[in-house]
Amino acid sequence: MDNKNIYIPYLMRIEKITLEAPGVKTFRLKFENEQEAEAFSFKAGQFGEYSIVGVGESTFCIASSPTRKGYIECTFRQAGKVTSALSLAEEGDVIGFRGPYGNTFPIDEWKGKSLLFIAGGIALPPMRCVIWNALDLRENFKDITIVYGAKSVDDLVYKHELEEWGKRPDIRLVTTVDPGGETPEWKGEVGFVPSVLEKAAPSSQNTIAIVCGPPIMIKFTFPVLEKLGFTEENIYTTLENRMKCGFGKCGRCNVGEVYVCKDGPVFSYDQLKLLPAEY
Amino acid sequence: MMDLIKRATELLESDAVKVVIGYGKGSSTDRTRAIFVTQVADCENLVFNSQCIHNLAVYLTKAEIKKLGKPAIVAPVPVLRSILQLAAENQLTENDLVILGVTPESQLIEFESFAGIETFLDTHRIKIDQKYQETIEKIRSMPVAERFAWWVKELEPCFKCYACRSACPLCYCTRCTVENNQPQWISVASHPLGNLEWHVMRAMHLAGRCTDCEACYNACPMGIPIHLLTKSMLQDVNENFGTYGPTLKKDNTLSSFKPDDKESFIR
Amino acid sequence: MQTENYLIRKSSLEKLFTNLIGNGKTIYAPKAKGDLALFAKVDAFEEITEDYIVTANSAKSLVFPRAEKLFSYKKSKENTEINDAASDTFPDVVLWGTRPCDAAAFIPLNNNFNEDTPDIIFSKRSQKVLVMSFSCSRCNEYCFCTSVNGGPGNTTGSDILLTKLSEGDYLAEVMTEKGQLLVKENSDLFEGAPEEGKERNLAQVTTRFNQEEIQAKLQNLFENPLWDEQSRACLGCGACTYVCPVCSCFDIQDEAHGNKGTRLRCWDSCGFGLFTLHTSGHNPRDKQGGRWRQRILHKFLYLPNKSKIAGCVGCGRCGKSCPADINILDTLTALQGEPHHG
Amino acid sequence: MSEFEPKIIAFVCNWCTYAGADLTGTSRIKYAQNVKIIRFPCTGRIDFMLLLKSFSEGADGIIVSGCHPNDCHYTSGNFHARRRWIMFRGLLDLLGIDVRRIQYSWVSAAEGSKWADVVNSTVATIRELGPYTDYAKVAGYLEKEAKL
Repeated sequence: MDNKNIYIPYLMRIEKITLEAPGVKTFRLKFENEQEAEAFSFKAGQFGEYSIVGVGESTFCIASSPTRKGYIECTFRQAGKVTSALSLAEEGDVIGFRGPYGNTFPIDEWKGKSLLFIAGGIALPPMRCVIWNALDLRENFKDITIVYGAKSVDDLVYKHELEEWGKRPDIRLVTTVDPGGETPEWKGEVGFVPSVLEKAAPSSQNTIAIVCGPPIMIKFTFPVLEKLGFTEENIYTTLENRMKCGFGKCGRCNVGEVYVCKDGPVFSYDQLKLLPAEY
Repeated sequence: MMDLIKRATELLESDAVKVVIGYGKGSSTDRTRAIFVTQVADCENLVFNSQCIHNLAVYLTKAEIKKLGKPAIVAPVPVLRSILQLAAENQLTENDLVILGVTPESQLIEFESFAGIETFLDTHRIKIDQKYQETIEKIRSMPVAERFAWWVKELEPCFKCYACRSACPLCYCTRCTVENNQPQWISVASHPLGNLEWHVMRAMHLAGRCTDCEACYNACPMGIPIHLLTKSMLQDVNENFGTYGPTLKKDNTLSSFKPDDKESFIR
Repeated sequence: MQTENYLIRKSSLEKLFTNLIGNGKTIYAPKAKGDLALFAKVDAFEEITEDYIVTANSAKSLVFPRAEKLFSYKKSKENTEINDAASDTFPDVVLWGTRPCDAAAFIPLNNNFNEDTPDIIFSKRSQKVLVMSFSCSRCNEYCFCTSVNGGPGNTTGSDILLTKLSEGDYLAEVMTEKGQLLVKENSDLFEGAPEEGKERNLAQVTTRFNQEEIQAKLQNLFENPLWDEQSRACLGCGACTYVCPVCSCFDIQDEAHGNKGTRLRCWDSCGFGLFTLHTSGHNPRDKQGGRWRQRILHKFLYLPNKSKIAGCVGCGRCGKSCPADINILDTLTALQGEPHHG
Repeated sequence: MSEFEPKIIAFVCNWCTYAGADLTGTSRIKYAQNVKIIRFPCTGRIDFMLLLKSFSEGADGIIVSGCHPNDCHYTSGNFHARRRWIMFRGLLDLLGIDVRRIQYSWVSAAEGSKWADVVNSTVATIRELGPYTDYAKVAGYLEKEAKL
């Protein structure tokens, strides 16, 4: 390990591409090298550096569950140079991946509790990893509630999975779209995530809340959760600062003394409150 | 300079301006630095002497400085030139600025209008220093391969801190070409190619706009003679399109043309 | 290892230089350029200048180059072939004429690259660099090494430290095995230890602040008007960080030429507005004051909290090279006067 | 050793030179095959950085060509371009980037034979100058050694 160049990516072949929403794709990736596949493991919440050689690297989470072996998935929105190049990749192409990096959701500690997932827009992917992780170990948890919102019906990602989750009796799924984003067929809620959450009023009894979304959504969701009776240490979120290296060297993702890439990206709300307002 | 302090005091006291951008004492005896005086009591910190070489006009377009409110700016001739060029490029508004000009004789001369600066600068034309003219001449007389090698070597210490860009009053773009990566016009790396591309790009974007204040050269921590590039281009402007000086005519060299512009190399 | 002392004659330096070149070493040393001295590759002894307090650039690029290859690749539709730059041969370098501050900087640099996750390319480069420093007999108003646990004759980070004695010959202190090897290979040039000590031949560098006190004060100073005030004139360039011998933030960039190319590590600076800009447009450090705070806190709070060593060696380059004359000493001495919060 | 075949990139405007080059072909005028043509809406759109990029990607010579003055499809694009070229040429010359390797021309849609002539003479010039190794060396720097 010590003699390895930490910047060399694994080569991963794109096995499957799913178009999730306009500009949003999911890649299923398989290791080119079997030994690397064997040795690889990760936990819910971790992320990696995905790259196209000659273009560059981009940071996003691993969106598949660690309980699903043999592949990893990532979901990204085409936005900058690297994600634009990734968007052009086809099934069968080889891309680079470095990781896993960062800490994880303490899912083992949540045994016997209820879970409340709250996500907005393109922030469902980091949560999907935990959701599937929990669903694959369903018996370990009590109630599972998912509140997910996007700008419009079109922008909802993982539409098939949402449908599947919606049908399952052991999941309470609340989906919502921003006002104006609904279609005539839309059966879910219309409204912003925090207010929809407040209306849905899931119990905070023995429950962990996991929140992922744009900063503005998170900002308005925390007070709602507190109102619902969640204590700070039972609320988790992820920070998504700009990163380059993934292991605390390149110097840009820190929030005060904390490096999001190394000490994060998963933080409980009480940990977050101790950080300076620099994220 | 008592006049300056007196006038700055008046301006702040009467609330005519919120901040006076001027020069204050620097880190060492041979330096001055930009200071932003917002309190009457601090006006006495203003100084003016031969070490006041920073081009303060650079601050006029900075968002964080603009937030301080209406400024007065201490403006020796190079700063006046930059102000006029910025005005010609619609970056400044006359009423939003008080210009405390300083003549080469260190006399305070307040300008009511940009047109006033234009008239004043008519008698203070840009003149490329003889020694630089000679240096440029010397470089131009080298064989082409030698010239190239000379520049690659001169640009070698450049580590792309972009101090040249940051110190230039005319580099006010909020997002510079080097920061665009689709396409990546300029290599991010400060290797010979990246350096060459950067300095060509910088010089070209200043062609016909550069007022020869030398802020870029003064800012360069590695002492790279990048001002030779803009000076040489200034010579080219003068020779091809008539003597350059900032004007309100809005006829920047590269945003205007004459149907009978002369050249000798197009077939 | 116990420090060993030798004498090396002024007249022997050139011989040493020639021997090193003869042994295939690449020598980087201060070279005069106008009013400045720059660390650069030198091929002849005469190119080296002695007339400098600190060089304009630091010596960090020898272990952390401005742009360095992490790997190269060759790509086809079916295949991507990656060539690890860690298996390259790195040059055998003698860093001649670093100041003790520059040498000390290799410690926090190494911490950044090798704490937690070892960075093999950095290590391989470092192993091949021999640091032969020269003590300071002069200092200027920007110097403050003595405020950050350094000093004009400090040996930290150097393999060999030369101090010019009153007669013009040098005391050579050898601190490491690497240094010992150099002495062994050139044993005819090194004589028994001189009687004269180095102390009276060193510059007097005034202590400007107490680093521990600053560290304690910074603990609760995140929100403070001082950051905006001290950085108001900041132009947002990267000069301070690029001349800094400790600053080691970087960017990872790819360069492609056809189907071949390289992934590079390039210097980057916390002073740039784009440094922390998210793709969404959100920027956690959207003001220059916040970026200046990051620079100070990183050096004087985060690093000492983590590794006991400040991210500053007091070379004074940042202040000297700042185009807006923002001097880190002003901030630090102002902090010294700040009341202790919390 | 095989004879050096110059690699030449031509940046041409859509309305005049591109049509002119087309005419060269349809008129069956033979000319050197060393040129790769890149079509632009107007010479005014040809960024000077493209020229530098061509050299760094291995071009030995460059042709930039568009409508004659007063014939611009967009009225004044070529006038603006002309000023830019005057300035750019001066800068490159100062930097020692060999301006003989860049040929500017006005070739109208009717000047098929002039295009052949421009290409042939540029190829001849570049053939004489040889490959642009000076620039290639600078561009390929990292291939050899990362910069300190």
